[in-house]
Amino acid sequence: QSKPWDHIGREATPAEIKAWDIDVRPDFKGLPKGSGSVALGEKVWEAQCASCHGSFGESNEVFTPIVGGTTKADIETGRVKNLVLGSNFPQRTTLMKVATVSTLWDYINRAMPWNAPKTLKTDEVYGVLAYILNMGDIVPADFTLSDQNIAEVQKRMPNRNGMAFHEPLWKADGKGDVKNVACMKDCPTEAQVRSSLPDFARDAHGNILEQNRVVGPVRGADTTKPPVK
Amino acid sequence: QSKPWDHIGREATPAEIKAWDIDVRPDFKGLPKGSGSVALGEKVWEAQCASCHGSFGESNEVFTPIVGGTTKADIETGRVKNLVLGSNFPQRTTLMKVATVSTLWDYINRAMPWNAPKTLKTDEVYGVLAYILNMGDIVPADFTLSDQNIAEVQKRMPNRNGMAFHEPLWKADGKGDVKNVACMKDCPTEAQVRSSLPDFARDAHGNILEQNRVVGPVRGADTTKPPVK
Amino acid sequence: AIAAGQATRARAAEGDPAILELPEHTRGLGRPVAERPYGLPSQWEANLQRRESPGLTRVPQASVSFTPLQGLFGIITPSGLHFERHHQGWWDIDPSKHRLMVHGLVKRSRVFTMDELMRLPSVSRIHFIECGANSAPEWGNVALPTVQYTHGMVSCSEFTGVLLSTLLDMCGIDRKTAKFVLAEGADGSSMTRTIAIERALDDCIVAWGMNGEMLRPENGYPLRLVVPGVQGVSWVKYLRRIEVGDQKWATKDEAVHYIDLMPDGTHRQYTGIQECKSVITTPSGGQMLLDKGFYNVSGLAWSGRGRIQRVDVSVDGGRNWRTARLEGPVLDKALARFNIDWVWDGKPAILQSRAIDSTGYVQPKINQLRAVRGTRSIYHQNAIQSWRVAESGEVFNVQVY
Amino acid sequence: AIAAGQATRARAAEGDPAILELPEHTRGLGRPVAERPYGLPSQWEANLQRRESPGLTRVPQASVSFTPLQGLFGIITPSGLHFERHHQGWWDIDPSKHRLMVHGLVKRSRVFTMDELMRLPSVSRIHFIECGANSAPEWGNVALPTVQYTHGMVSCSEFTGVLLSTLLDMCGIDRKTAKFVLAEGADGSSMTRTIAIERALDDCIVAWGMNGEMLRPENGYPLRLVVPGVQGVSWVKYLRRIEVGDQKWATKDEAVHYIDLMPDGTHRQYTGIQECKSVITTPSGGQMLLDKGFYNVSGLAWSGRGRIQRVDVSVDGGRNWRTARLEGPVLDKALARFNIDWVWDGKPAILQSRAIDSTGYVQPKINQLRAVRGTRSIYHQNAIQSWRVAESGEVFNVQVY
Ligand code: HEC
Ligand code: HEC
Ligand SMILES: [Ca+2]
Ligand SMILES: [Ca+2]
Ligand SMILES: [Ca+2]
Ligand SMILES: [Ca+2]
Ligand SMILES: [Ca+2]
Ligand SMILES: [Ca+2]
Ligand SMILES: [Co+2]
Ligand SMILES: [Co+2]
Repeated sequence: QSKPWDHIGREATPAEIKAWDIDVRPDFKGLPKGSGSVALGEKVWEAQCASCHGSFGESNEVFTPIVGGTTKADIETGRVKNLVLGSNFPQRTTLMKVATVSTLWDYINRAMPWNAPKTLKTDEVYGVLAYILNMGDIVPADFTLSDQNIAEVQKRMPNRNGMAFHEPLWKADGKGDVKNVACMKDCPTEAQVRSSLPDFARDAHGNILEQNRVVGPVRGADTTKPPVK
Repeated sequence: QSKPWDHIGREATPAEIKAWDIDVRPDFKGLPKGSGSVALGEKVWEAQCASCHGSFGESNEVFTPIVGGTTKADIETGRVKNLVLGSNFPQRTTLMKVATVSTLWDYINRAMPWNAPKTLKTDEVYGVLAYILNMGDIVPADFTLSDQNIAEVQKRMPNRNGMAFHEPLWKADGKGDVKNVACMKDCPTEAQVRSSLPDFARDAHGNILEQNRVVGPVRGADTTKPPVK
Repeated sequence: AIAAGQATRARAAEGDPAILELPEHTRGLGRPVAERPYGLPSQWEANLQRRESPGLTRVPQASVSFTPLQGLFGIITPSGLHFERHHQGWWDIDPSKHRLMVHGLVKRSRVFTMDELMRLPSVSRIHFIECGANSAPEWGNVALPTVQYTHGMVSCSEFTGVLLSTLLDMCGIDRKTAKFVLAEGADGSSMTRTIAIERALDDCIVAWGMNGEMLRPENGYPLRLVVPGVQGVSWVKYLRRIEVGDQKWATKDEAVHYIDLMPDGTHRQYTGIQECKSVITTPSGGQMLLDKGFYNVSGLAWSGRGRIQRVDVSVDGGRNWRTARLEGPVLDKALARFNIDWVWDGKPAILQSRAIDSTGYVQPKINQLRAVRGTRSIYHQNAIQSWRVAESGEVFNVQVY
Repeated sequence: AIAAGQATRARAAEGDPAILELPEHTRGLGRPVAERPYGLPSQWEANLQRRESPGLTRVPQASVSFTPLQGLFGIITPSGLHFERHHQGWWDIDPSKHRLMVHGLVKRSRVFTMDELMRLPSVSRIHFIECGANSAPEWGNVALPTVQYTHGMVSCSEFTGVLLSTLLDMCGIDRKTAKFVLAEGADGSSMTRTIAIERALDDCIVAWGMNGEMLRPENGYPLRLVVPGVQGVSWVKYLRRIEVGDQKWATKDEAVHYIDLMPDGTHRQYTGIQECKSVITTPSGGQMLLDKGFYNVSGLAWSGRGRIQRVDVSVDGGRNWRTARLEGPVLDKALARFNIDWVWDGKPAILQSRAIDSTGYVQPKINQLRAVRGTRSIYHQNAIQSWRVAESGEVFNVQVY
């Protein structure tokens, strides 16, 4: 049924949709034609990415490292072993987590370099992504990534089988997976402290005295001093 | 029944209550002992009040005049005639409106002089009020107002019988005195403009264009120009 | 020049430059978090300010500034735009030195620091506050260009504090003799107002919180009385004292002002209740509709006697009415936001809104108000507001009945 | 010196100098109205700021600032203290150049200016927004000193805008094929998030208003998506585009972040709902009780699945519970304020709150959460929070179960 406000706004032109509709989906809908080699990618990376992410995508400076923590075995199984409980690997790098190569293409194209997003040419995005994938041993050094072969690359993503969909946490009317009961009296609890703030953290956020109101039922504790015993 | 928070706060000391409990009621509860002559009042007035209210309490500068508009006849009846519909008197002065002399004592003592409230001595308050009352011909020029005779003066207040108490507008659960009905169709109305903004008022509040958002369903009208016909 | 013109046309056909040419913010790095530890509105919103009405008052410390209702949404008034009414200027009081005294006809008097008050059981409630003189200049004729000045002495906030009844109970009021309380402020005017004991024991709040934070200095920091449904002057700011008594006080602001002059020359004294009222805020006086077609007509309704039950809107000067949508929550003695569809055909129109509250009271027309109260009473003007939309799209303040 | 000491004592017995010696503001003239056309908090409130958590993030344009919940009241978050989360910095966008495009699996695509959007039928609703990573640092152990840092990525505001369903209906979505929408921002990060079509057609709002005024720049001025109940990252700021599609997008912030690592090494993807949660804000970590005796224990509760039905409070580490008072209004997917009486006997105590929502879900203990999800999932940590009150009166962040 038509509404009295239906006339408001106007149709988008094809050029307008093209200018903004930049997203790329896991099925590669939205992916523009093009290609870029690892070699091209290395140049782009060194010039425009390495300052923040490090020469091997390993830098911690601005963000968790992009590369690292994946193995050839992971590429086989599509599950990153370092994510399993008990692993000693210290970081969760991007390549360890990401299941879909489209995500990286889309994100680099959309948001990187961080201080000049949307300035890369399409082929540069292919190239720099090829370089990242090469650093993760997902593609060889002489690889050229393109819209034609990206679906093949997807089959080598180390964590491609690592995602689970748990519908109850996606739907508003789902049921929670963790259950408590509303016990009111003599409830089961040790009622003892299992974890408390480490000493060094006491003033790691500044003096809490200065983060509370100067009147009221409480004051901020002076965390420049140890707690009163 | 006692409450767990009853211990909070403490009793006020007599000196504290004395320091703050300055209100004076119509029955003169709260009125401190003291007195002041019209002559004293004139001195206080000229030194501390006239600059704002004018030498005869007639100034419009900072506020409606305090004195004026009352007659000897009003003092007899206790009703100010200039308040009745049809009167030509241009202002509603304080003395025309106020029914209770306590109100003036309390307010002058509490709030005047405006830029130095609570600095008058008790006798100065009596005096300056005597002077105001004298300007309104309520007390003679040789009068000395005091806690002893103020009740007598009350009997001469020109508008002492001028107040009505309409309980429905005082109680939250009262019934309104003005009634409309929720007619929905073909309702009785002339549907014509009975009053509209005078031309001079169009930009008396500045340019309305600059008082509205720069986007939205509307803009402010440019009131530096006449309306588009 | 011709070539350039053609290029522009071609580009326009292709689409909107605001889309085709990615703006700087889509291609750059923005500003850091906590650059503003306490945030402010956009630079583009600077037109929406509280403003004085020139000529209304003579000195700015005993004056009013009005809330720009023409640009606001929903029911919560941004605290930075809350209207101001001071009688002797505003202060930013050191809260550690502020005290509240409760005394009079009580078993034991009480002095509280802010520390002590804020330990007490508290409530948080959304209420409107309206100055008794809101819309006052138009008891007679149209005088003001926009809704900021006709209705901008109303605001609505979430208040937090201790119920006045809790304090009075703590002090042990004498239920037999206690009939009224006096509330007094700590500023120069030491504003004093009488409140009936039933009101005081009902829903009054001794409040320190407003919209999640402490009261703003202009609104009485650190403590103000909230008297739901009653005119703003009773919401004493910088509250320092509550005295329990057995008579009304007839203070200056209840014996010389905030008294309503009737045609017979008497003044109605103690007329605190803000009766049911509403106003369309978009579109409203001084605004220009940009075009014909659909509009969402939006406004506010409130009642000092309870909840808003219904708001009707007319676009033909009150001949025919349709019921507007009310946005939730619709609360006791709080602003309610209403919205209604309207298609403007480009012809002159007269917009009105009419609110009905939970007592069944219907907001009156200005002529109905005048028939009972005349035109000189100054306070409590709650008439239906009319806005005339001209063919030009400009909206004018008018009276129509 | 002895005489002076005696005088002081005598005066102290007489009463409090803050009462006996009238302060300057009781004896002087204050400041004029509209001195601040847009008002600010009192100078005495400067301690309550939004603050970063040092070490949490590495660059301030891709970071978080936290709301000082320890000092707030009621349910409305002051917009100046609304938490911030930016991925590529914030901007103050010229609203006259901002556009929203809706396209994809629709009969007709649509481009809207702000002028056009703001003409559409609008709603105003109060909702909470919580970052999916709120309380994240404590999946493992206690790490943060105060509630500002443990829970300060939640806020609650009244939002005004057009329902997303209204826009989708206007465009004629293909009800057969349309399964998801993508929301995209106009900033450098051009944040993109997938939303299920049922969510999109339910209560999502394309909002321009927040707490009565326009959105603040830090919160997406002039347009943001409101996705009630869902983590904040989906509330795309600077909203420029809605695409209707038939598959999820697996964007960076739903394929690399905002995915919950489970003990078996899988990540749960698309876990948007913010489940029922609560926290006591007064007294809370890093605060000092001034004295023994009565306190009003106050806090906040919320649920992304509906209304808060009940909040219970324990002062003995979860052994015994009492039901708290809920302040009204208690709204769908909004913060609820609770209060409860407590008399502190001066002995160590452990305070906890436990919320129950309208679906009957009971907020879990941290060990119950861990039993299902381990300690590494980063997001959606909605455990019962424990505060230990020491004999000194100081309150400490602890985990107790
Ligand atoms: C000026 C610093 C800077 C530069 C230059 C830069 N990045 Fe980034 N990059 C960042 C930051 C900061 C983030 C995290 C953004 C966020 O929080 O959403 C990031 C995130 C990423 C991510 C996602 C990582 C993850 O796990 O979420 C990828 C992939 C990436 N950058 C690739 C690149 C590429 C490719 C280039 C060069 C073409 C580049 N970056 C240049 C700072 C930079
Ligand atoms: C610096 C200016 C100034 C001075 C000096 C001053 N006043 Fe006033 N007075 C005012 C203003 C302004 C008001 C209105 C205050 C308000 O809006 O509540 C007022 C109000 C009053 C009123 C109430 C009038 C009414 O109708 O409400 C009285 C009575 C009064 N003054 C008496 C005095 C006396 C007596 C003195 C000297 C002892 C004095 N004033 C000195 C400015 C002044
Ligand atoms: Ca697309
Ligand atoms: Ca330290
Ligand atoms: Ca008294
Ligand atoms: Ca003019
Ligand atoms: Ca008022
Ligand atoms: Ca978030
Ligand atoms: Co007044
Ligand atoms: Co994020």
